Amino acid sequence: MSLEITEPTPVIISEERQVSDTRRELVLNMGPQHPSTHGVLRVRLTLEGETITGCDPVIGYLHRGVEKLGESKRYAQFVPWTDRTDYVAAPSNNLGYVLTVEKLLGIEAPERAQYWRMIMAELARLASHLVWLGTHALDIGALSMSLYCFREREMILDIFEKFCGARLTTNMMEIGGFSRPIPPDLPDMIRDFLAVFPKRQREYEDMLSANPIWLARTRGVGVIEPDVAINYGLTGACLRGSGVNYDVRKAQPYLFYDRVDFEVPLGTHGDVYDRYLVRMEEMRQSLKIIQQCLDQVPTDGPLKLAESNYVIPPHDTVLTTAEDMQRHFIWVIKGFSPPKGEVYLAIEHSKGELGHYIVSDGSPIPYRLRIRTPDFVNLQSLPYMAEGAMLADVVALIGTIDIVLGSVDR
Amino acid sequence: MSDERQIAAMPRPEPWRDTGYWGPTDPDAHPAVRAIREQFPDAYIDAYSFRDEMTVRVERPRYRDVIQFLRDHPDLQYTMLSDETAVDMLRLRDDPRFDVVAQLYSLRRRQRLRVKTGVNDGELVPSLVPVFAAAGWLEREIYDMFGIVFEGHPDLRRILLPEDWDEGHPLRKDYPLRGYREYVQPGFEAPAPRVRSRLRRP
Amino acid sequence: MNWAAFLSNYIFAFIVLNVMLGLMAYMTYFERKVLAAMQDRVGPKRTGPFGLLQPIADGIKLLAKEDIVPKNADRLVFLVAPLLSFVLAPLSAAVIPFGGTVTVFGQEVNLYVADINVAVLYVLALGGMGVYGIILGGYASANRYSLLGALRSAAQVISYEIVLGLSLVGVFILSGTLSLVQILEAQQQPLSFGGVQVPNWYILSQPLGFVLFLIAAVAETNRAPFDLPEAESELIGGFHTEYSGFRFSFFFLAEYINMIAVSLLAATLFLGGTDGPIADGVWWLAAKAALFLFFYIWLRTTLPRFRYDQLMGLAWKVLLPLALINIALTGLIRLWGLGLL
Amino acid sequence: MGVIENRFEHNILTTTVDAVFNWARRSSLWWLQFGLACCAIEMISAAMPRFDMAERFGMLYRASPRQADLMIVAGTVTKKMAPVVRQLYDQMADPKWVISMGSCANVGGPFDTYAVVQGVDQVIPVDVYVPGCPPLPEALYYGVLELQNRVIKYDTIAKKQGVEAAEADRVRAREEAQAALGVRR
Repeated sequence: MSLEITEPTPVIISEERQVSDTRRELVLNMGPQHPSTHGVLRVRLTLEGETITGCDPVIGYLHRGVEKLGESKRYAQFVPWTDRTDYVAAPSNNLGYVLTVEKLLGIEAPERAQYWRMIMAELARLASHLVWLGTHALDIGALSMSLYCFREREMILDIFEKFCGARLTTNMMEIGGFSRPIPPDLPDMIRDFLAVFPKRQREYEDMLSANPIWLARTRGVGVIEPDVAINYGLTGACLRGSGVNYDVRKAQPYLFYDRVDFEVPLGTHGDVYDRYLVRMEEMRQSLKIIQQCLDQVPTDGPLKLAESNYVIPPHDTVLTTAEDMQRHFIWVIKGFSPPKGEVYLAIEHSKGELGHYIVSDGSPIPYRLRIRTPDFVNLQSLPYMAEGAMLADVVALIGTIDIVLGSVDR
Repeated sequence: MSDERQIAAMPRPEPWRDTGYWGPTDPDAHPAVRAIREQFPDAYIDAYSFRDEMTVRVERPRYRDVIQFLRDHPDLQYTMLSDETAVDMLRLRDDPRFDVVAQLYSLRRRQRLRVKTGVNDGELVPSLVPVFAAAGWLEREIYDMFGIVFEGHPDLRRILLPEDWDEGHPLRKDYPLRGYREYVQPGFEAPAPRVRSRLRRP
Repeated sequence: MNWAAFLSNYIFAFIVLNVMLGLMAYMTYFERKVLAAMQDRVGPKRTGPFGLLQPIADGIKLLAKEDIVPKNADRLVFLVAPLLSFVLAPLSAAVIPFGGTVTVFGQEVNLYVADINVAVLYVLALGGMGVYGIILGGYASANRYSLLGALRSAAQVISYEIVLGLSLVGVFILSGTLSLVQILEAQQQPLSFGGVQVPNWYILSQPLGFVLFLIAAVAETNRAPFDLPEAESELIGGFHTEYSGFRFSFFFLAEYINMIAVSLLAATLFLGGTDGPIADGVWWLAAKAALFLFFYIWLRTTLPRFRYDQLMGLAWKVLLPLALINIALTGLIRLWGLGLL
Repeated sequence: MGVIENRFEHNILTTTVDAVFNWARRSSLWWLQFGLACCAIEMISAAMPRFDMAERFGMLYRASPRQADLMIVAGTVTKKMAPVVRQLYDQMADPKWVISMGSCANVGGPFDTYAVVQGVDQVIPVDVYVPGCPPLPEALYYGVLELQNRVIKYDTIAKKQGVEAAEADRVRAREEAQAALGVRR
């Protein structure tokens, strides 16, 4: 490649291409508005009959410049934007960002807050997996599945709403812990949910797991071998479906994931069906984690780091003590200045490894804020999986990668 | 799900202080840094750690070779490219302007390593696509956002912004947050250019 | 010629046509309500009492929508294709017997429009014709999704037409006729096994044929899980992607009329039609057809969708051999029963 | 408008006809299955069992823009997506309505960046704006009910000038609003 080319020349593919005397290829443009592209993904497919010979995902239809925005906002101000990068599992995104900043600052939230963060992150994983299951099944044609999944998801959203007042973009976590108290009846709400959900999940599995049509549509489709999956940088269920044991919660525990007992489900064939099984099992493990957290969490204690200058002082002491009032003033007006340096922290998001990479130049604004979203990297394997598949398989593949376009495009 | 493939959770380190999953904090004691210094004495610049994360800086021409070496080394096995991105160092130093940063992860040893290389505007960085397929889109994104050209990338074109985007590369520090102009609806007259707002810096 | 008989037939055909049109409008309402109930929802509720005016509102709205013809479309074919579908769909109701012959004002009136001696063939032929509307509409839209939908539809109908026809051969062997009226009469003589009266419905003597017919009929009418020509998650709208307004509603309604016609056919062929335990009559036919319609909706809400090659494989590798086995078995048993074997 | 376009002038008959048609239009607003960002999830939630907005009001979702009456722009409209949104709007058959759902679609929301169109009304005409980030499904309910109140007043005859006139009307209204509010930024 020569240096003169700074702008790419647009690739023009003619609509129909004569491959040989008897064969012609058809270019089918799927999206950006298409029922099964989960938002605004566009896939340019080259078809021969119904068989796919070429697949080129075109993303960026939801590129909103979140990273650039992060480089213009103070550390604590940026949390609401993390909600909106991956909006189906907003608390997980909060958690990833907040933990990274805490690592940069060298602080750690109190024990009680850590447990509640785990509970909220696992609930977010459940909510995200429910959206995945619903849309994935809807793409393959199981119409009612999506409605059932969203029905159960409402219970999780109720818990979020009870806790922080928002259903979807929760903005629930803060640097140093939580700013809101835990409502007294929240544990009971979560316990109710834990009691109801396993039964409902068995119903889903009754509908799908042994359904011959579902098996025919998912088994042996989109096979990705373990070494190829690693080479593509896949994480989350896409990687574990191929049998590679990599879960950030086990490999590099953050919060208190080393204190709870859970298993990492692994697939064997690396096809759509195995990834489906892995995610279903992950939901069960999430319930297990939530149950243990609820048993272990201290019933009272601080929810936020009190002493640190990096954390906004609690509301009651701001109004009564001069020191906290001054700290509050400075925190609000100037923000805080972390040490110079750079950190990368990965957490296990519902879709895979969510990494935040922050470069700090010592000012209250991140010098560089990079969000490594799992689905951006995972989506890259779509052409590999789709090669030689049928047109109908593409929707199954898009579903199995479990993308959220806000997270892919940022 | 088979049980024999389960792994035990790694013990959790003290917060950001202990030698945790990033390996030893001393550059001389870190096996990867030692291996790079032995194998590539000319390419190695320096290594430093912050919050027990090890960062190695290497010369640009050997960037790919170092990473391939790290991947194939039987003791290191940094087999996964977690992330590749760039940082515009415009306000922090003069030369080189950009840092290209690769975050490597060893599935076997459960350790991370960050490899950095500097590049100026107009220089070529060896692409990581021959080593890691994951680098394909990540490098396209870097090209899109920073304008860094990768040598040996099979399909280097814009990925997030429209293919006919002509306003430059938005994640550069001299690019205003709001861009240079409003959206122009095709077929309508061009609107007035946006007020160039200076980035708010302290 | 008996003008009174002709007129009465004509009036009856008119009634059947209008009842069919009204039914299919309320079929959409029925489907939406059943779907809603199965999915824990409410369904149409705000338009009229219990949402009963919903189909009417939909119809009027579609009538008042803009009628778009795409620029690259084959204009004439594009305009005609939905009409073709729509006109052919209710015709198969003409041979469905809604009962025997009754006397009204001293005039004998047949409760069927026509008694054709090849009635079943006629219905199958209409099904084959109906797909032309889909193929032409998909081809004329100049849209790749439509084209793919049309191609899928053509392949699907050809495959399942064969299964559909062959699954009925057992019935023909048992009844010895192709006329629906005579098939219905054949089912009205109960069999008695040692004093126990059993209705001679062909579902009892032809269970395999019935299952094959059911599957093939669902595929023939392009309903889930065989709704590949309009697979929403893959092809947006399939063949009707480019159709708007009333032309779209023609396709929409043709699909529902086909469903009703196939349900009536299934009820007549296999469930004894108007035959029932207490009082014979058209209500039995309606109840049995409603059962089939419910079954259609049930399938739609439960099952995932087949892939194209699996659909073809199912027809040619599974259903067709089964149908042939069924014919052979029925034939042998019939010969044995006649003492020829 | 199809069959009855440009056929009638104002009189008692056409007013009654309009009333019937508008009742039908209001009662069966089929919406385009089309989501952009976060708000799309809430829009889907609104159609799901707890809220069941769609079916209750007789709103079916259609995947093809040709058969849709209502477009709910749910989410951030980026500069890359804006031409597509416009194209989808143009593909819809008259009469058609637009609900702009959420702050991003209304004014750009929190994303005042280089890549985002600051309000979908720069691209297509909007009938009802639903505020919120994202709006609750109940808020979308309210927006749909407001839209129904507008649809019932829809005048077939007044709209007969066609698409160009509607477009000019939209531009004029927008300029007036801008003049009243002052320049953005």
